[in-house]
Amino acid sequence: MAMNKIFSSPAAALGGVLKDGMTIMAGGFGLCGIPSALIEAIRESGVKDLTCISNNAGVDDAGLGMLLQTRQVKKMISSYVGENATFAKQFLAGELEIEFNPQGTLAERIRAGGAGIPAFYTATGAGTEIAKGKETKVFEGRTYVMERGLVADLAIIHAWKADPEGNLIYRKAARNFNPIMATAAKMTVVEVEEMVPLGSFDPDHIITPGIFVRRIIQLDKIEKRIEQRTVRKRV
Amino acid sequence: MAMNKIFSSPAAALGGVLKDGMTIMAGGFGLCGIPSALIEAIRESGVKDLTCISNNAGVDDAGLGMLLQTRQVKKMISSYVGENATFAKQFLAGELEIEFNPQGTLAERIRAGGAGIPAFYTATGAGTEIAKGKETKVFEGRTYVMERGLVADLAIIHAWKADPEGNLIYRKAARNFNPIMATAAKMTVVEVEEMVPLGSFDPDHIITPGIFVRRIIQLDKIEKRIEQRTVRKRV
Amino acid sequence: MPWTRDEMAARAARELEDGFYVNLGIGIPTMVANHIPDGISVQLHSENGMLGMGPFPFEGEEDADIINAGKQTVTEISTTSYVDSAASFAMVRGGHINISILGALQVAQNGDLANWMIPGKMVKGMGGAMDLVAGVPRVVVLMEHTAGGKPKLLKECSLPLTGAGVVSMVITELGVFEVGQKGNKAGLTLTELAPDVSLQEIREKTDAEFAVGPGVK
Amino acid sequence: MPWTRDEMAARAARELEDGFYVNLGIGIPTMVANHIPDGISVQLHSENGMLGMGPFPFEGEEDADIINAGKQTVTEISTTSYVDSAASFAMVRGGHINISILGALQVAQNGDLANWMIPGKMVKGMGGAMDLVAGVPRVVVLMEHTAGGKPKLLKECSLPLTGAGVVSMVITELGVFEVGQKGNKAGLTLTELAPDVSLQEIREKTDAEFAVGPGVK
Repeated sequence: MAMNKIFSSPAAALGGVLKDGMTIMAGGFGLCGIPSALIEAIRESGVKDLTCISNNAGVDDAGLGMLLQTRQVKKMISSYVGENATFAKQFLAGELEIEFNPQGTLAERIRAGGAGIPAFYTATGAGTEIAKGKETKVFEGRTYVMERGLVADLAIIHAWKADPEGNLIYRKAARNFNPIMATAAKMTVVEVEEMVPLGSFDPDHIITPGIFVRRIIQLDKIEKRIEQRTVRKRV
Repeated sequence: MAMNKIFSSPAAALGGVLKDGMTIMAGGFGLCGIPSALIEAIRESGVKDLTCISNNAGVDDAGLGMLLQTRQVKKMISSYVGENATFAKQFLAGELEIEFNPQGTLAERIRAGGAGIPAFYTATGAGTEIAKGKETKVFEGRTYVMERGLVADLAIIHAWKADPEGNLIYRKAARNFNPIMATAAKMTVVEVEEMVPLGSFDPDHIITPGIFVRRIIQLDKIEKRIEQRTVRKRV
Repeated sequence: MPWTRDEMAARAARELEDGFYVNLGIGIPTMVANHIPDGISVQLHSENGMLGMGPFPFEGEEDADIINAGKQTVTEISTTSYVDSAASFAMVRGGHINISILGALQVAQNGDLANWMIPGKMVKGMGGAMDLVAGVPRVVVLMEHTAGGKPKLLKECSLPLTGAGVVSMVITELGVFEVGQKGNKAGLTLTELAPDVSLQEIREKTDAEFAVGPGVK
Repeated sequence: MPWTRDEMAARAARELEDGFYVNLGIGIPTMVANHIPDGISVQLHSENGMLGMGPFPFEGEEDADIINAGKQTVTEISTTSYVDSAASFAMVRGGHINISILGALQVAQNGDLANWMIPGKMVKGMGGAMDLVAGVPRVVVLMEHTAGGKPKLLKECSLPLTGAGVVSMVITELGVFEVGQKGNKAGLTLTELAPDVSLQEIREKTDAEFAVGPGVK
C-alpha cells in the first residue's frame, strides 16, 4: 500500500491522462451510477474528438449529454440513446457518429476486453443488420456472430465505497457497467461516495478488486438524479 | 417463492437426475470448496461412465477421488491432477481418459457455456500442444486459439449459505469454480453449510443469484480437510 | 369485443409458470406483472442488473439507485440480487431467463421480429432487445394487431429485424397465435380469438398466412 | 560463488516495483515474497481467486477456506479480496498482473518455456501456468542453471511448450539473462553474473546462444 491511489479532485485524478481523440468508457445505466464529477472534469478540460463507450448518452444536461452539448464527442458506442435530444440533433446533422451495439453484446465486449479475449461468438443479432460485415460461424446448427473485445484508453467509474487499495463496492442497480469497464481500460479512474479505511470491507463483498483501479477521488457532494420518478399510492 | 428448492438429503436432491454416461461439473480447487456430500451421494448411486469437469481430481479418498476409486469416471476434464495416485494408476493403465485444459481456459470455457457463448479466442496455449487440432486466428498480429464453451448435464456446487430462493454466498477461497459452474449446467444442485431465511442477504453481497440454482441441501456435518497444512512459528 | 390492454396482459400472464424467471419489456408487457396468476411465483429480471424486482415505491421512498430497464424507480423484494451488466446478459444469452414478453412493430409468420428501428426516423438503439430475443427460449410478443390500420403480422417484415425466427407466440387484442419454427409445425397458427372477434375480422387485419387451430371456431 | 536459492529469490524480488500485482509460482518463486525490497508494496495474486495474500498462518489458525494455488494454508491481509476462477484468470489473461515469477524445466533463447510435462512420465497437468505465461506481460523464470548436469537454457526446447516466446528474464544461480523478443533485441543477453562465477563457466553450462551485456566482465 505504498503507492497512493487517492487524488484530491476529479481534475487531479485525470491529470496527464486526457488526450484529444482518445477512447473513454463511462459507467452507468441511464443516469444511474454515472461518474458525473469525472464527466464534468472532462468537460472543463476541453479535450475533444472523443470516442465514448457508454450504454446511454445521458440526458441533455446530465451524464455524457454534457460532453455532447460542448461537442467534445466525435463518436458514441452505445445500445440506447433515446433520452437525449441533443444527441438526436447532432446525429441528424451528421456531426456525431454512432455505433449501436446490442446491450448484452456491448457488455460482453467490454468484459472480454478486460479479460484478454479478442473475440467471441454470440447469437445476438444473427440475421440482422448488426451482423453485416461481421464474420459468422455455425455451431451445432445455429449461426453466431463474431464480436470483438473492447478496450479503452480511460475508464471513468462511479462506485459507492473504496478503500485506499482501490477495492470497490457498488450500491444496488448503480453497479451496472461500472465493474466491467473498470477492467477494460489502460487507466481506470473512480469517483466514490465514501472512502473507508483499509480492512473495512469483508473480502467476500468486494466487487472490483483494487488491481483494476489506478486513481480514486471522493465526491464532496453526491447528487443523484432520477430519470423516471414512478411511484404507487399508499392504500 | 412458491417453488420449493430445498431438499432433505444429497440423495433426494440428486433424485431423477443421475444417468450413466452423463457430464458432471464439480466445483472446488484442490479440496477447498468441493461438494463432498454430493460426490458421496453420486458414489452411493452407482452411476457410471461419467465425464467429470473439475479443476482437480481430489485425493485418493476425498473429492472426485472417491469416484475414481469406484471406477465410476470415464473421463476427466481438468487442469491439474497431481495430488491423486489412484488417478495416475488408472490413467497409466488406460482405464481413464483425461483432457487437460489450462486452468484459465477451463474457467473461461465454463463461464462461456453459462453465458451462451459457444466459442472464444485466447492466447493461452497458442504455439503449444494444447492448440493442436484447434482453429486459430490472428488478431493485431498475435495468434489466438479458439476454445469452446462448456456445458454439463449437472453441476454440483458447494456454497457457504443459501436462502430459499437459492441465492448463494461463498466463503473466501472456497468460491473458486463454484459460481461459474452453477451457471453452466442444465441442473445445478448445491450443498450449503447453512440455510438462512429469505431476505437475510444484502442484495449487493449475493454471488450466485437463485436463477442458477435448482436444488439445495443443507449439510448436517461440515468437514473441511486441509491438503497442505503450512504454518509459521509465533515469535 | 377485442381484449383491453389489461386483458392482453392477463392473457400473457397465463404463459407464466411457477418458478419462472421473466423479462418484461416496456409498455403493455410491463402490465403483465399485475396479472400473475394465484399460486404462481415468478422473479422479474431487469436487464440493468437487478433480479427479483418489486413494484414502484411509495411516494417519498424512491431510490435513484433502484431502477428498472425503463429507468423507472422500482423496489427491492426479499429475493432481490444485483449483478453487473455482463452477468445480467449472461443470464439472458445463456438461456436462463424462461420467458421474455415484449412489444413489436412487426412480426413475420416465420417468427422474425422487428421492434427497434424505422429507417428514416431517428434511431434510438436496440438496448437489450436483440439479446433478449436471441437468448430467451420463449419469446412472447404482446402488441396491437394493427398500426394506423395496417397489419403488423406480416408474411415478411419490411423493417430491419431485431431477431430472425425468434418469436414463439403473439398476443394481440384480437387473439393469440403460436409460431412454430420447425418442420411441419413451421408457421403461424391462430389458437384463440378474443370474445366476439370473428375469424373474418382477424383475416382482414392480418397480412401473414396462418393456420386455424382446432379450438378456434 | 553461485547464488543460493535465497539469493536467487532476492534477485528476482528486485524486479518488483511499487504497486505491482504479482503471481509467484511454486518452489523458489514462493521465496520471493520473503525478499520484497523496503519501501515497495506489492499484492500477491493466487490463481484460485485470492488477491492480496498474506503469509502462512500461525499454528492453530489455519482456515481450510484460505489456501493458495499450491493448496497451502495462507492468511488474509487488509487488502484481500476474493473472486471466482474465471475472474481470477481474467486478471491474468487481461494483462492486469504485472509480473509472473515461475520455475521452468527448459527455456529457449527465443523465450519459449517448457515447464509442464515430460513425455513418458505421468502428466499432472499445466494448472494455470499456460495462462500466466501467455497473459502476464513480464514473465521471469527462476530456475537452476542445469538439471542432472545438463543445460536448461537451450537453443530450442525439447519438451512440450508451456508458452511460445513468452519469457522476459531468466535468473539462475549463475546469473541473469534478459530475453529480447523483437527485432535487433531478439535473443538472450547475459546481464549479470553471480559473484565469482566466470563467463567461461556459464558458457559451459549453457546450450543457448547468448550475447554478453556491457556490464558483464
